[in-house]
Amino acid sequence: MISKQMLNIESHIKIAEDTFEVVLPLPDEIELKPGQFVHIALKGHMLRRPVSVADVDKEANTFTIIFKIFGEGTLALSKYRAGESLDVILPCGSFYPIENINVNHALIVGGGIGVPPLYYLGKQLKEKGVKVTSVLGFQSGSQVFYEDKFRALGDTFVATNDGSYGHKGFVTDIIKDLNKPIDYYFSCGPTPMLQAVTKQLEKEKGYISLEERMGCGVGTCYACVIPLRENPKQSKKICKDGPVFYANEVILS
Amino acid sequence: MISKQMLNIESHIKIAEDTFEVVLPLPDEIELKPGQFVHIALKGHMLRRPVSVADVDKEANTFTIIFKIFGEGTLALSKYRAGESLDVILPCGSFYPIENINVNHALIVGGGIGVPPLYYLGKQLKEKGVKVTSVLGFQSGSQVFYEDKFRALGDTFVATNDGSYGHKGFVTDIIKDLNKPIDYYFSCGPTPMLQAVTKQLEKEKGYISLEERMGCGVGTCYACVIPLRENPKQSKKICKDGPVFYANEVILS
Amino acid sequence: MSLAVQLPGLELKNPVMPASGCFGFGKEYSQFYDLDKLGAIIVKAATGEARYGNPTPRVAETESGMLNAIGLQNPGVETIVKEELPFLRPFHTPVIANVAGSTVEEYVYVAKTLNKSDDISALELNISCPNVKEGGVQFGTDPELAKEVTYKVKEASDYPVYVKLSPNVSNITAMAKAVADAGADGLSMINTLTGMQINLKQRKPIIANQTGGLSGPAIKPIAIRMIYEVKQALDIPIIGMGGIMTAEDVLEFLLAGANAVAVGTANFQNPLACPEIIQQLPETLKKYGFRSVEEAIGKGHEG
Amino acid sequence: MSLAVQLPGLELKNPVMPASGCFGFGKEYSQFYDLDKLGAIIVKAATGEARYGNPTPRVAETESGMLNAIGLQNPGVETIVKEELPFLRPFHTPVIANVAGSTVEEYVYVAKTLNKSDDISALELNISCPNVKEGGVQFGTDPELAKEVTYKVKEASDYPVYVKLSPNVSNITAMAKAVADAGADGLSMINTLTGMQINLKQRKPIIANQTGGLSGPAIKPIAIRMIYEVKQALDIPIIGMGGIMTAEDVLEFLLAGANAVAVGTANFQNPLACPEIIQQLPETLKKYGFRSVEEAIGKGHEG
Ligand SMILES: Cc1cc2nc3c(=O)[nH]c(=O)nc-3n(C[C@H](O)[C@H](O)[C@H](O)COP(=O)(O)OP(=O)(O)OC[C@H]3O[C@@H](n4cnc5c(N)ncnc54)[C@H](O)[C@@H]3O)c2cc1C
Ligand SMILES: Cc1cc2nc3c(=O)[nH]c(=O)nc-3n(C[C@H](O)[C@H](O)[C@H](O)COP(=O)(O)OP(=O)(O)OC[C@H]3O[C@@H](n4cnc5c(N)ncnc54)[C@H](O)[C@@H]3O)c2cc1C
Ligand SMILES: Cc1cc2nc3c(=O)[nH]c(=O)nc-3n(C[C@H](O)[C@H](O)[C@H](O)COP(=O)(O)O)c2cc1C
Ligand SMILES: Cc1cc2nc3c(=O)[nH]c(=O)nc-3n(C[C@H](O)[C@H](O)[C@H](O)COP(=O)(O)O)c2cc1C
Ligand code: FES
Ligand code: FES
Repeated sequence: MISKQMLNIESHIKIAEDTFEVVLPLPDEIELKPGQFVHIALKGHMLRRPVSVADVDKEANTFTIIFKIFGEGTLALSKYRAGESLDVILPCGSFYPIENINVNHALIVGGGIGVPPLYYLGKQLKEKGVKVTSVLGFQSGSQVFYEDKFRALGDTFVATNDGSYGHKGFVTDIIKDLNKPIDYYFSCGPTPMLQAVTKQLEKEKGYISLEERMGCGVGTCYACVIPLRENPKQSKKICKDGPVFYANEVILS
Repeated sequence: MISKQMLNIESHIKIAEDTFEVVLPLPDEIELKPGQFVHIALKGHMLRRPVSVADVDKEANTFTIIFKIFGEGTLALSKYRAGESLDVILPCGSFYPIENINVNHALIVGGGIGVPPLYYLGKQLKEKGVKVTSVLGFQSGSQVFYEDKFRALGDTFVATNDGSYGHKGFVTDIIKDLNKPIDYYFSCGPTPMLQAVTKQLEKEKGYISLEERMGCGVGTCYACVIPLRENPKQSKKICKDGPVFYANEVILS
Repeated sequence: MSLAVQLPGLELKNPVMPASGCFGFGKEYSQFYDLDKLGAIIVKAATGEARYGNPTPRVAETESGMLNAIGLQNPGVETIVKEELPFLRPFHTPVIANVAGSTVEEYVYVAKTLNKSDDISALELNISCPNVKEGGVQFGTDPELAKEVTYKVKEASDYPVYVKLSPNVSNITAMAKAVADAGADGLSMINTLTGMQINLKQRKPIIANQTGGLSGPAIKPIAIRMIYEVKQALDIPIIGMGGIMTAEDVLEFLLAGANAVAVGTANFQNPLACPEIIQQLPETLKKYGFRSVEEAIGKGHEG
Repeated sequence: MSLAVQLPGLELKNPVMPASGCFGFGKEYSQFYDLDKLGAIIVKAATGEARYGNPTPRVAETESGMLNAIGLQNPGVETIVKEELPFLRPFHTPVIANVAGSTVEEYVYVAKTLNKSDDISALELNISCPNVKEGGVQFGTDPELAKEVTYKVKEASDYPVYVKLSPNVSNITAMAKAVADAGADGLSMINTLTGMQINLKQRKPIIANQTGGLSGPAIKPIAIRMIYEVKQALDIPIIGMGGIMTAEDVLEFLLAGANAVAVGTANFQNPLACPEIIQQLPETLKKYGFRSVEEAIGKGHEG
């Protein structure tokens, strides 16, 4: 059940250039699934900021978010400290439907701040016995995070735009050379990356996770719609029907 | 010379109901005289808040302000803590011209948050060898502050509106029964009190200190004018020509 | 303390309702609290046919406000009547339908279709949406057109009609008079002010539609002024809105002359905004010396 | 990096100037910094005779903004020419005089009197002050009146005339066209939006004049939108203003189409606002890929 909660920050650390990992308590009776996001209020800001769930620790009863400073809101979020409380709506949106699909070898493709939700996804896939191959793209080496954690899930390849770490280039350059049979891909990242990936893998089954500027974050305001491939006059709401969509369901633009 | 300074709060304590005393460092080369005020910026507020100088400690190189929670801005100010820094314009406005007048026995009449500037005034008067009698009015006993400090300057009478402390009634009730010859009075407080006091003491020489909602606080915006008795079509600026005026110079309304 | 207010066609247990476009058709926020708590519910705009609305991005954040250019996206009045309104039936809270259109005929069609529904108690006639090329804003800035569309919709509907005015005018009283003359049962004010924000990196307006409607606390002083002016000139019930975040804001609107209020943008920041404001209201009224909501209405005009 | 901009009658070393009414006649802020740093200075409004202005309170604080109803208090144009403007003579910063009035004759008289002064470089024709019963706002909302007063003042003055537009209109482009047709050398936009705040304790408007002009960051999206629209329709220099607090705000106005900007309310919060913004400007321009101020003007229209 979706609700608004005040959560005391358990830890708040920098994990890469401009990139922070925040651990929050998981409220009772709240279940967070891979692909879902939380919607965070920030003092002095009218609108909340959506941030994906990057991990859940069922033992410790906590969950993790990872964000990068992009503008005023994420800058404000970077200044919170452990012990302070955060006003969060959760859980928001749809999730990767891994319980309903049959998958043996999953390809994970993440770009920048699209990487975090895929970590939680990968972890759950691995727990289900799925083979996981991850391809992660970042702008440069200083921004790479969670590489080791992904390696613990399976083969992991990192690309950076400027070549300062891993392969120089895009995730698609790596995917091109991957000669492995996969049965599903899961991708999250900037729209141009998603366009390239869905094109490249158009014969495969896949799920993608999208971003859009949001008002309510819960489905009331129609701010975050995306047109459907089947009928571009119809749309779905990224905050409620998404952020996870079947790859060819929507028109990326 | 007026300037804008960032000052680190040295202490911030509650001294009466909703009333706080804040000690700030006195910047080099700034002189603060009794009657002057400082203009304080508060995060999240467009306009600054004017607060009088309540005391100056030349040894410690600090000055004191005293304020009462009235609305959002003073509420915000009450939440600052020692060590935090405050954005202050100072010194602002005119001062009690005690260096240019000949005074033997001064009557000080303060009401509520009009009391603070009169303490610094009284202290300087006493240093100059002037006899000081103080009449202080408050809403109720829980709001009384600095009584002892005023007693150290001379005879001091306290009135409260609700009679919960000192004389029940108004400062004018006390002044009525004061059978002492004074040569100047100095008053600061809510406008109705100033009207009553200036009327009651209209045969005496006196100075009063006024309040008005301010924009700039430095004399550019014409927000804070008060009409002159001599010619009500003319006005002076409370922030720059005031807040201290010769009692009969202005029209109180 | 009585929070009840009576308006044409509306018996409100309290004066607070979500504003059109900021509450969908009620489903989502019903997950957060019992909609019975609300004084009323104004649902999202209905047009004759389904509309896709504007391209995204559709919202942006501003200082103490936001811009939106949704573009009246909605599934069309037929679908709303059939599939959306019935959800609100079990609640003991009157529903106000928001009527939009590009032509007088479309407005009339929407009103007529809504007339068939028993799930609503009143219409809010939206002649003030700034976000669609042909979305009614011309009706909201020209008194003659406003009069005409109000008259025709009144004729077509058995429900009381609250006309929602645009603040993007020089003379709000003239607009209010025009629609009152045409038979409006009440006014709803204000809609958003047209604004823009430019993305410095992309060097173009953030909102794909270029301009969007400014809402939130930034516009509250404009809303208060307009309601005050209209109240001074006219005797007609007003549902006030524009930047309400707290119970004190509600009281300010009541003093200005609003008989009830709607809360828009605040819902996005705090999904519990409406019930929290309603809960605070008795205490706030008491603090400022009022014994009921009715007592506060228009009291800012006597000082 | 070049911050210089050229406008009719104005060679500005940088595009940032204090806005009229928010800087007096320069004396006070000259205690805080060297006025030579400013691109120009727009001084307080001048009317034919001295005016007392409105009763107090004249200002109130709002969310991300403020209301003011000063009511054009000023010592009259003769005194301004004789006693105020000479103070600014030693500075190497062009001065723009703000011309106000209740009648066309008064505007013309003020313009003629200012014509005798050598201490100014341009006029800003204020047809948009919302705070005086007969203070020019009718000139600012009626294109025909705006045209007439602009034409007459142009005739009376040898200085370039920037007409300051009111945002309290439905169609800002029509107003801009009207004054451009009448010979305006440039536009200055926007003045304040009419607003109100009610004191809950006193149950009456805080501002003694009841309504006041809303300024500050709250109105920035409206200013940006209006400048963008006018720039799209007309080729005339624009001095942009409304809520500027930072160098990024300045860039947003330049992208929208302003050739220079004025900073008003920000001076009250930070007396060093103008010089600090000017100092930040080169870095900000660079950050967003511009090599000069001129290069950024109107660039928000190409995306
Ligand atoms: C479902 C979803 C999940 C996300 N998960 C993450 C995550 O795990 N880690 C992370 O770093 N970022 C994530 N983002 C992006 C993140 O929401 C934006 O970076 C953030 O909103 C930017 O806010 P700002 O105030 O820093 O930027 P500003 O540009 O100052 O923000 C202005 C406005 O634009 C909105 N906005 C700007 N960029 C975006 C964007 N890309 N997506 C949505 N709204 C935007 C803001 O929310 C705000 O309303 C996610 C976005 C969505 C929609
Ligand atoms: C020269 C001068 C000296 C002052 N000295 C003191 C002092 O030593 N101690 C003290 O407690 N108070 C003093 N005041 C009053 C103090 O400035 C106000 O109580 C304070 O501004 C209220 O702000 P707020 O945000 O709490 O109230 P709000 O009502 O929320 O403020 C809204 C706006 O109104 C203005 N405002 C409200 N009341 C007043 C007022 N009485 N005078 C001026 N502006 C007001 C605020 O500055 C703000 O701009 C002084 C005022 C002046 C003019
Ligand atoms: C995202 C959004 C969508 C809106 N959609 C509508 C609408 O469909 N019909 C309408 O009459 N008003 C619409 N409005 C205007 C609001 O109902 C309200 O008049 C305005 O936002 C001012 O109130 P606020 O400041 O509390 O948001 C919308 C506002 C927002 C923010
Ligand atoms: C206190 C105050 C006084 C003003 N006086 C004038 C004036 O005399 N003439 C004028 O043209 N504009 C006047 N204005 C309007 C400003 O010049 C400016 O157009 C407006 O405030 C928007 O800019 P800002 O948001 O940066 O303040 C005044 C504004 C304020 C806040
Ligand atoms: S953000 Fe409101 S519907 Fe998605
Ligand atoms: S507050 Fe601006 S002149 Fe006094």
